[in-house]
Amino acid sequence: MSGGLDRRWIYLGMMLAVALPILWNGMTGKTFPESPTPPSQACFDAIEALPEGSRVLVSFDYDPASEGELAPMATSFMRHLMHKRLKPVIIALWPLGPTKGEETISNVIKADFPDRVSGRDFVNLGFQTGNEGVLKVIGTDFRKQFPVDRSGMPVDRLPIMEGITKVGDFSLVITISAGYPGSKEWVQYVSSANPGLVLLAGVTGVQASQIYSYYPGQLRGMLAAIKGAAEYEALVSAVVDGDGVTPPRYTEARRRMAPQLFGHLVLIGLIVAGNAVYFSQRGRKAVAR
Amino acid sequence: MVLGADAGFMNPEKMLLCVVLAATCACILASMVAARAGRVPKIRRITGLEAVEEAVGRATEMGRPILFVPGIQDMDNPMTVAGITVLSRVAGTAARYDATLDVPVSRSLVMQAARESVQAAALQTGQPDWYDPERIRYITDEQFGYAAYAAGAMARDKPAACFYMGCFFAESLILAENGNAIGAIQIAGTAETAQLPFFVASCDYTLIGEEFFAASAYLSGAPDQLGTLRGQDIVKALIALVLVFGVVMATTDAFSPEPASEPTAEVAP
Amino acid sequence: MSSTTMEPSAPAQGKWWIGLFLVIAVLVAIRAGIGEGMGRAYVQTESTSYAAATDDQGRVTWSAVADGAAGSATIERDVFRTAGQYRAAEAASPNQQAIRFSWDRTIGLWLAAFFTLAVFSFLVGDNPAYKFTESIVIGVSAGYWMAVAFWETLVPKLVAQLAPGLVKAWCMPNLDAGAINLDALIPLGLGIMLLSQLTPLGRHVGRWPLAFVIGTFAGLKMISHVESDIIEQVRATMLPLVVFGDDGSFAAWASIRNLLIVAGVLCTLVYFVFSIEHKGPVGRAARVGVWFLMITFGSAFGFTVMGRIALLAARFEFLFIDWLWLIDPKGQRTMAAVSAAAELGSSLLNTI
Amino acid sequence: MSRSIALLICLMGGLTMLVSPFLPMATGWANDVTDWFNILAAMAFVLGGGSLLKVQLMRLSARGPGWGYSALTLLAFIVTLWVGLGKVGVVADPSAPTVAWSGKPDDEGSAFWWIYLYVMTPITSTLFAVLAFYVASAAFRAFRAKNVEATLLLATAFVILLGRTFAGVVLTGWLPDWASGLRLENLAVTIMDVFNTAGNRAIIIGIALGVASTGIRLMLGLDRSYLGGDA
Repeated sequence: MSGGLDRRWIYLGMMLAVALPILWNGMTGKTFPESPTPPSQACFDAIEALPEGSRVLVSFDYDPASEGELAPMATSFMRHLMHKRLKPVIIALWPLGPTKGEETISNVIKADFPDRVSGRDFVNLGFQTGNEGVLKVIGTDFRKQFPVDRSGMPVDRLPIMEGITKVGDFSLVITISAGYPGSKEWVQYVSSANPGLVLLAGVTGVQASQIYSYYPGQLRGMLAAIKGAAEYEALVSAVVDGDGVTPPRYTEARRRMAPQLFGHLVLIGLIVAGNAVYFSQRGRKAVAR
Repeated sequence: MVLGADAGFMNPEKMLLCVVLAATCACILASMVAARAGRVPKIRRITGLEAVEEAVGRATEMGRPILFVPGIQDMDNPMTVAGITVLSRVAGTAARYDATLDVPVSRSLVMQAARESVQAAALQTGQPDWYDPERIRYITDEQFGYAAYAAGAMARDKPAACFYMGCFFAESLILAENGNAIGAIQIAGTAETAQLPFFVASCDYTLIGEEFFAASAYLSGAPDQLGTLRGQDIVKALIALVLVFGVVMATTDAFSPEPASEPTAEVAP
Repeated sequence: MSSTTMEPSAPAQGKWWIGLFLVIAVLVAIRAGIGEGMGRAYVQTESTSYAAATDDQGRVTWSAVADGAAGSATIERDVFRTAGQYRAAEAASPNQQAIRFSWDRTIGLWLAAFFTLAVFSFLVGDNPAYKFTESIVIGVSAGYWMAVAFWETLVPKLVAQLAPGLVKAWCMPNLDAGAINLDALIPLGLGIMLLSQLTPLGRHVGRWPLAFVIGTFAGLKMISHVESDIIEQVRATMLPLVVFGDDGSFAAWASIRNLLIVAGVLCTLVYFVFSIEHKGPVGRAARVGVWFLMITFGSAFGFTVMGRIALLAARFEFLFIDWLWLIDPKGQRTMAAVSAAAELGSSLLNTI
Repeated sequence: MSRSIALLICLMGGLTMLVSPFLPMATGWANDVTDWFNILAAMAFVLGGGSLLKVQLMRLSARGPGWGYSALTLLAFIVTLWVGLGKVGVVADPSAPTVAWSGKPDDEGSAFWWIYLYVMTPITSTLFAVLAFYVASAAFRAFRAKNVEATLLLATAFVILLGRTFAGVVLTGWLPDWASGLRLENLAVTIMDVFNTAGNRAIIIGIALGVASTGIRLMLGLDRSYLGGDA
């Protein structure tokens, strides 16, 4: 029933479909245009609607394994927040999340917004163990879970944290998540308990289909997989750069859409070919009978 | 809704939780008691579970091992526990056939539980010598380290039957595709919805969500365990009733002239 | 489903593999000889001095001060620099020592590239390079998670609760060394019971911690599932089947959408019914439920593909950008030779 | 005897957790239990590590085929554990520069960090990436229109695959505004929004029931295979 095709040919086709567009892209720097779908537009609008100086909780719930999809989202979120002069407070439910947060800070804030000061305009509070347990506690007492920032400075002495005692005190919460604990837990334990709180999520493709059932109720907006990241990145570029040139580090998601397109086309071709083989074999059997 | 944030029965949300929890437990317990008293429900066929015997038998005939993967999460996950209970049934069958059963695990506590359960199954079947603790061994906690091992082991040992019962993430397809490449019979069961499509595409049989949790009760054949399955069905019927009632209420609400006083869950304020 | 048995390659398997590895090695050697070469890592040593200050609550905090200030402690660490930064520094002052070539990180980079290719090679078939990689990753990751569990869980949650003063002085200087927390004796006791089975006496006691874990988490998960899954999901599905727009007009699509969701949830629930044979009306509803399940699985599959391709793209980017230095989309290297080739390539592509 | 005590522990633990949301005094019990579990799991590493050492040493001493790979695994395990526990190459944390052990074990520049970055990350993320190939071969083999169910599965995957890239815009972008709902990218959103939501909700509700029922079976000791065989 395999149609006599060695699966290694399939692998080769997929490899070329992904590798060649990357090389093409790297040489020409071209990307495809993006038109935003409602969940991505909703993310953009939710951040646009905040007044300057609002504090935003950003949770980095992923590790290097999912960086390909999620790091461009983190970069775009951070760039948008900085452009709007909002103040991100970074936490993580994954042990390697704080490192990813630090990378985003140095790629975006230190590179393009050097006037922003840690502790006043942004802060990285690091990781806490306990998965959804952490979320339950910050619902009532944020400082109990995150008493110090990553360098050991007590939160009580950080201007950015003034007046923040629980998660409901933030104007907006963003989770960038790769699995458990992640968006689902944020919805279950934070969004449900704080009806007025606006929650945005950036999720991997695997999670997207599950998380969709929470949008637009408990989740105000979501970026689904690299496509969502590319759409949002385009929206942010349009508002930050206008007609000017976007620096290459802010086109990462859109660059990844080219291998995506050809990978999908290979898959579609394979499904069509598989069915062609199937029907031709079935036809032959019918004749034989 | 945060546990303990506003404890006590005064809170309407807690009240609701308490009622639903009590009703669920009551239905399941009542059906269990009824089944013990002789009213054993007839359970519909679950094809994936009927195939367990066939798969084990085939492995024995071919003289190849059986691979059982109880997921990659720890014992705090209900799917892992369900996987271990299925393991004890599979081990019982394997002991009867005297087939080789390999259980690589990715958590130390799971190794502990799996050893206990396989040993118990061997004793029950009257084959205590069949049990070999070294066949149930710890590999690594790392998801893809474990997958690397499983893929390599499948290519070398060529198991004839593969069971994937527990909580799986991205490694599901690595396991299932490599199992498919060596032509093994594959039976999967998980409640991790994101991985179900891959098992459905690559395995011969897949237990979907609730079916997976029902597996050990189904395989045990014990009346009281089968009774709990009927209890689940009764709760499902109640849920459907409440749902229909809620839909009717919401629909009549839509016809009322003034806008609803509080936004429904689906409408962003 | 069908099974495609992939027959092992011909008997001359070993030779075939050696040939493939040789071809790859030659290609890499050629690449390394062209232009600016490939796969080098650079570092710069950052040195920061810290001075202590005591606040009114008696807590000591360290903050960065000018180098070599009296009573300060200095921390030196190596941080990454790009090839472009190295080249710029060399251009400014030849033979500078600030940004330098790093042997250990360069070896690491090449090792990472080897492992990446070795894992890909398993797609062609099992081979020595994959076996090597597999043995390494099993050992490394087991050791890694054990060490992480020690530093992230055992030290802060167990040892620091029972001996806070000791831990504060040893490795957690920011710990609030208050009273001893005796609650931590419970997990310690459970752990000792678990490990007691290594001794002949503990055969039976070793089961109690498992029973504790399984019992408590059965209760905990029951609550969280009933609360967030049954109650919340049912509530979210109580939708009006007739929807009117803001202006009072009948919204047909929104009504159909709600109807489909409600019907879909009900039919799929019927599929999961165990104690009734799927025949007659129940069978028909269950069949519709299966259709909904299939659409759900199809969409989940389609979405997951996106993620997997993105990950594959990221691995190729590692090989092309960080190791082979073929392309430079982020502008980390400013290399005359390769960028000239890239420009030529792009102008060619543009004409097509 | 030992089994009866174990069953009692299981039942009491479960009941306590079941009532804990309704007791004011029980605030935080769920977190405590989770912490205890993590500690227990960390201590259980002794068992897992012991099993790993034993299996690999047995292979090594038997000198069967592939014993060299066992030696490699052992070496990798011991070296990683040693540099991780010993914080080899870790510099002090800036918040306490005088406390030598204050740095994090995976700080940039440490040996543990090097192993993580250059050995573990490339292998694990490449294995993750290899899924792109497996997805392709699985789709080729399994997505065949054999019956209504299989056709729905493959048609949905088809629409999502097209609708989530530029191809969707190219293929159906010409549709007029009144038919914009049929554009592939919007069709993809509709599938997610309606069918996927409905299917997932039912699965989730079913799973919750399965968890509840399994929980009851475990607490009552109907399912006690994990407790082993002998009395």
